[in-house]
Amino acid sequence: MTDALIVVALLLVAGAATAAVLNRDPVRQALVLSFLGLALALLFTFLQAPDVALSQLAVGSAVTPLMILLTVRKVRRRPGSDDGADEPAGRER
Amino acid sequence: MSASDGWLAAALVPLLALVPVLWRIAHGSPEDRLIGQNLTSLLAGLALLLAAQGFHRTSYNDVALVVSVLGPTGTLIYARFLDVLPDSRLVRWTALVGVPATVLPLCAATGPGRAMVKLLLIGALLIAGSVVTSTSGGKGGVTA
Amino acid sequence: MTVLPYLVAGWIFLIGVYGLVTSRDLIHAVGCLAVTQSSTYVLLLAVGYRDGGTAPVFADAPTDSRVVDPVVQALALTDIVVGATVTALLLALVVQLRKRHGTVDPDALSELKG
Amino acid sequence: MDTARLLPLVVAVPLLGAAVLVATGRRLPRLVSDIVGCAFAAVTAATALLVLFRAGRPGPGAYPVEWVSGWRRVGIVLVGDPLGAGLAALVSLLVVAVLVYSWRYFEEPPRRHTGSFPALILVFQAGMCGFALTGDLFNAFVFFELMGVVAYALTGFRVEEPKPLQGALAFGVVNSLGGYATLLGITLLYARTGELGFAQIGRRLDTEGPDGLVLAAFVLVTTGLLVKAAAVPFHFWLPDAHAVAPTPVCMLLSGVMVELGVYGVARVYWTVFSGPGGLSHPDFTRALLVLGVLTALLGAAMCWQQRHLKRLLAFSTVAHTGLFLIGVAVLTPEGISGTALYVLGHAGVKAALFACVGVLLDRYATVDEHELFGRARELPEAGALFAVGGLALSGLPPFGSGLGKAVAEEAAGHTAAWLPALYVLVSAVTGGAVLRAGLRIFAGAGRRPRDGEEDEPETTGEEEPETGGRLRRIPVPLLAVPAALLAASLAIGVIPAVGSAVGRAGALFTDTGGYRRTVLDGHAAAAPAHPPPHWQLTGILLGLLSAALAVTLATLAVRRPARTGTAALLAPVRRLQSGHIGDYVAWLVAGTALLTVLTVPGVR
Amino acid sequence: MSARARLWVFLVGAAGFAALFAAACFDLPAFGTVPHPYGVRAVRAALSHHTANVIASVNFDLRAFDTLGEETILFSAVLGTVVLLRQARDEHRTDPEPAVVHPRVRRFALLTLPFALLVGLYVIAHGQVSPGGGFQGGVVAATALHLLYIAADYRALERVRPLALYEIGEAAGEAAYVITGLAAVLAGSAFLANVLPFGTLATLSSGGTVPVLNAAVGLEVASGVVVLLARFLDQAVEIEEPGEDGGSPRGSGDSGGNGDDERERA
Repeated sequence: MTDALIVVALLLVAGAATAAVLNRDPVRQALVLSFLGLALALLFTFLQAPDVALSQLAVGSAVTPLMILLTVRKVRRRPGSDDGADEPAGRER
Repeated sequence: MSASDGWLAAALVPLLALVPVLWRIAHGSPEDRLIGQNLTSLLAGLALLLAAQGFHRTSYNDVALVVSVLGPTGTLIYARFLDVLPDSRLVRWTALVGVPATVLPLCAATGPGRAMVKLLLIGALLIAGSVVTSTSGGKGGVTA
Repeated sequence: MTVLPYLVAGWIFLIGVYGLVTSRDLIHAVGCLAVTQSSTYVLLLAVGYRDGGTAPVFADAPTDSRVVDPVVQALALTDIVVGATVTALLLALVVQLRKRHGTVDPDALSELKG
Repeated sequence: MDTARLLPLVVAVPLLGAAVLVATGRRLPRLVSDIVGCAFAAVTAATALLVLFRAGRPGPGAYPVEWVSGWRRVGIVLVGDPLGAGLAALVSLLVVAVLVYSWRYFEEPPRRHTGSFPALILVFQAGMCGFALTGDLFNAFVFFELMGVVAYALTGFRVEEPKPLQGALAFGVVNSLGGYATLLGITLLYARTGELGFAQIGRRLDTEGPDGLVLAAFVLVTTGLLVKAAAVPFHFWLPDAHAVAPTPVCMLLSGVMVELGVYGVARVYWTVFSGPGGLSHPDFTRALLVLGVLTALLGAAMCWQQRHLKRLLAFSTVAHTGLFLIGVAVLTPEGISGTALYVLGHAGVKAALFACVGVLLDRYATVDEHELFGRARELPEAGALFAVGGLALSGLPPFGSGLGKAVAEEAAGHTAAWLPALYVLVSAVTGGAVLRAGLRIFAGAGRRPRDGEEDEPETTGEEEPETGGRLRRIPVPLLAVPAALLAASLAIGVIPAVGSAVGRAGALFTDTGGYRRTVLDGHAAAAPAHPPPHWQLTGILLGLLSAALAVTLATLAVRRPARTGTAALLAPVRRLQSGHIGDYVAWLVAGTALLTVLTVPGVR
Repeated sequence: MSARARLWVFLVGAAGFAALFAAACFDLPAFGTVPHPYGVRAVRAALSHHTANVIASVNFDLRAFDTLGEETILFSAVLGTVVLLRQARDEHRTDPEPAVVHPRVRRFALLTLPFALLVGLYVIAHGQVSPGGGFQGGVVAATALHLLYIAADYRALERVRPLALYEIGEAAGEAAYVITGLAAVLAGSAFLANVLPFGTLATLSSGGTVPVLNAAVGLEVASGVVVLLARFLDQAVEIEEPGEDGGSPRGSGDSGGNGDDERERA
């Protein structure tokens, strides 16, 4: 039964990683990364590594996405541009 | 099937439920994605609690505890940045039904003691966090 | 099952690098680098796993239980810290880069050539 | 105190210094924090030298081995073999020189963070020393990343300018990616052997035959190290980062950090993979020789094409790294000793040249060869230092770089007879490029070069001075430091004791069995007898030849500044250096595949 | 290179990498089968030092030197970020606009804040006994502090966040780690050797120097992450580039640079 949990978690992680790469808008990516962080934490718990899971949870699902969001906010805050979250990055020149 | 396998099989349920959630986070509207993020931490918390029982390791509950604290925090931070805090009946009902349905049997299995207090605490946090973050507060806050 | 975790690690590495290569936004690229790094955690922990083993934390388990490898877990912890800090530093660079170049599109950066 | 006990202190002391500087940085005046930084660096250097002198005494005898935390075979081991300890000493001495050079160098430290520059340099020192001393694969990865993280921050230190940021970002992404590849390789090795120490892994690998896993582990581990060493095609980040980092940082990056990548490749191969269960010697030689030759040729060609002085020096570092890789590839004690001497001499020369360029930058706010034409006639001292540096770079006897080149090219000549010619050619071209720039800038020789057509990709050299305003008078340290560095490089070539010590270091370094026994069993490793490297007639003649070639090339270029056919020929190669992070990452992956192809016959 | 050429170079390389990695995977021992000698030795070593959490023992005892490097990476990354995200000469600060927060969110955040801090401290304190430790707890505690940003706004967070103190805390954590190691040398042992009494297995005081180093790391990580996020928040919320519109510039009273110190005094 542990194996089933591990396999599902592995596939979730692989899927989340792929989605994180294919979501080219950083804000969307931040949310997927946060999902990836949680999925990894689950996988690590099933692999009997709660210490690593805690670490991944704290870093991957909170701090890293938060830093990305803050960077996006800084980068998109320009004179004359609105704060739209879905604005494609290439538009700002 | 042994008792521990039963708990682990139960943990599969929230785990599999994460698959459509991932789809929503990757493809949905901003509101959808926020709801997805909210659901993720809730379901992950439940899966962790069930797995801890399945592995007979109460110390794994610390992971669920941290999820229950950081999950809503994360959702609120995203709400602040995306400027949406959507109302979601799905999250509310998952929390109000799923958490007791998980935590109460776990409590029964653990028996009274420190571990049970911790379980109840995690359950309460998961419910409170999900309810607060899934009830429309209008905007998550204006631009800071 | 015998090789699936290893192959997943390889997939994550490659898909992350693919994202880096095709990225049109440096913030996205830094995110992809974080994805790439998660492959190393997966591989480390997969290598240290033992069927039927439990975490080598003996507060609530007998000291003679069958345990998984603690060393890889310690390595993965270190690795996670490294990943987070590198991400922070690179994002800081992106913030300043945006100020000075006015863009976060790698295609539009052209100061250093030849 | 036991010498071995001192080994961890080489890492711990600078870290303590950095912590002190950060904790007090808001309160201390600039001068005090500079002094504190120098003091900690100097104490570290003294410790490293003490270890080196105790470990490097001639005659048979074990070198110091320390299990940190006191856990024999369970913890992390630090090994003070003469080569590792020597590199730690080189790093520390160069850091002291850099801190003296940057004494009151930057215009103003970031607000309220007075100590941050020396603190970062101290951490950098700790990372490099740790990397040189460690005998544990994962620990090496940690220090690899530590070096990297500090180096990215230092490269982007001048945030008011666009170029450093772009260079630092490319540096950061490519190096981190290389680091992750290394970690994957380490994990594979751990899965096979269940060990992390070099010696332990090596011993257990040798109990089984080589297979795909060992090959993959070798390729992945080496990828990260070669990225650090800037071997083709992993080299793209280096010119972009070295050209834009603050001058004192360039001195460290080009002087020692890149060479540590080469050291890492050599160390890992000799201790882990050189046995029957690893990668066979011909396979390793083939792979590294191909990469080394490519690196040397490309570096030299690109170096000649540059007009941005720091970029020119950066490409010359690429070229020399190629030569170092060849020296490692031939897999003989002589190759290692020669390369070690070459690295020592090169570090002093390259750092001195960067220091001279720093003077130009702060005085004229540009490091562009064409714009500076004839303007620095008023700085004869700097001009003399620059010229001497150029000659030393080309391998002129009796400089340390000349001795290293002579010994390494002789060792390489035993593997392939045409390799010495490559050494001569590459030294002559890189030295010639430096001399050409020196002739134009400091002597105003020849005709004023015209800017080429705009269709060529080119990085020009307009930069902001790093001292705030332009310097009117050159402060003493800015010239004293390069002079001292060149003198040190000369001393390496002249003092015979250095040569014999390095010879012994090379012999011990290549004694795989001796290393494993010393680390794991505590047996003294007797240094196998080898004649110490010394000046030989062929070496002197070849050194003179490459210096003469360098002068000729420089004179010709100055006389006839018109672009020749080489520029057009090299245009496609130059375009590869596109500054695009995606390109660099793609090349990194392709390089891994190339390395696989080069080593794949290793699986039987 | 054109995007297409780049993709081709990558694809060729990736094919090689994939072949290499797959070959390695099939030569690896099957998932979950083989114990590693080092892992076995580590478990034995940890128990001999009465440390219940073997991972903590590996991190803070057997391979404490790795963790020193790891903490230094964090330390220097924070230092580097502080340096990189400093206020450039041509930038100025503006007051962030106050945020309007729904009362329910505010109540929840304010109630969770002390609790989350407590969880962070709990995770740090139990590092050598149960899963967790200085790093994990430190990050949780630091993140928890930012609930204040959610509950109110950035200015409220700034008021309870004397940044200079956190910077000193970070350096003090790093220094404490090194000094603990040096103390062992002075006691005649190896650097970072575990020289304190080991205590009873699975109690808070067990493990000798493990809890000490754990606490040092906790201090460093918590302070470091706060400083790190503060720099990003500053950039995202307060620092304005020339020509950027935003709130009104700060009054001349504290416009003379970075406002941290002024705020500390207030």
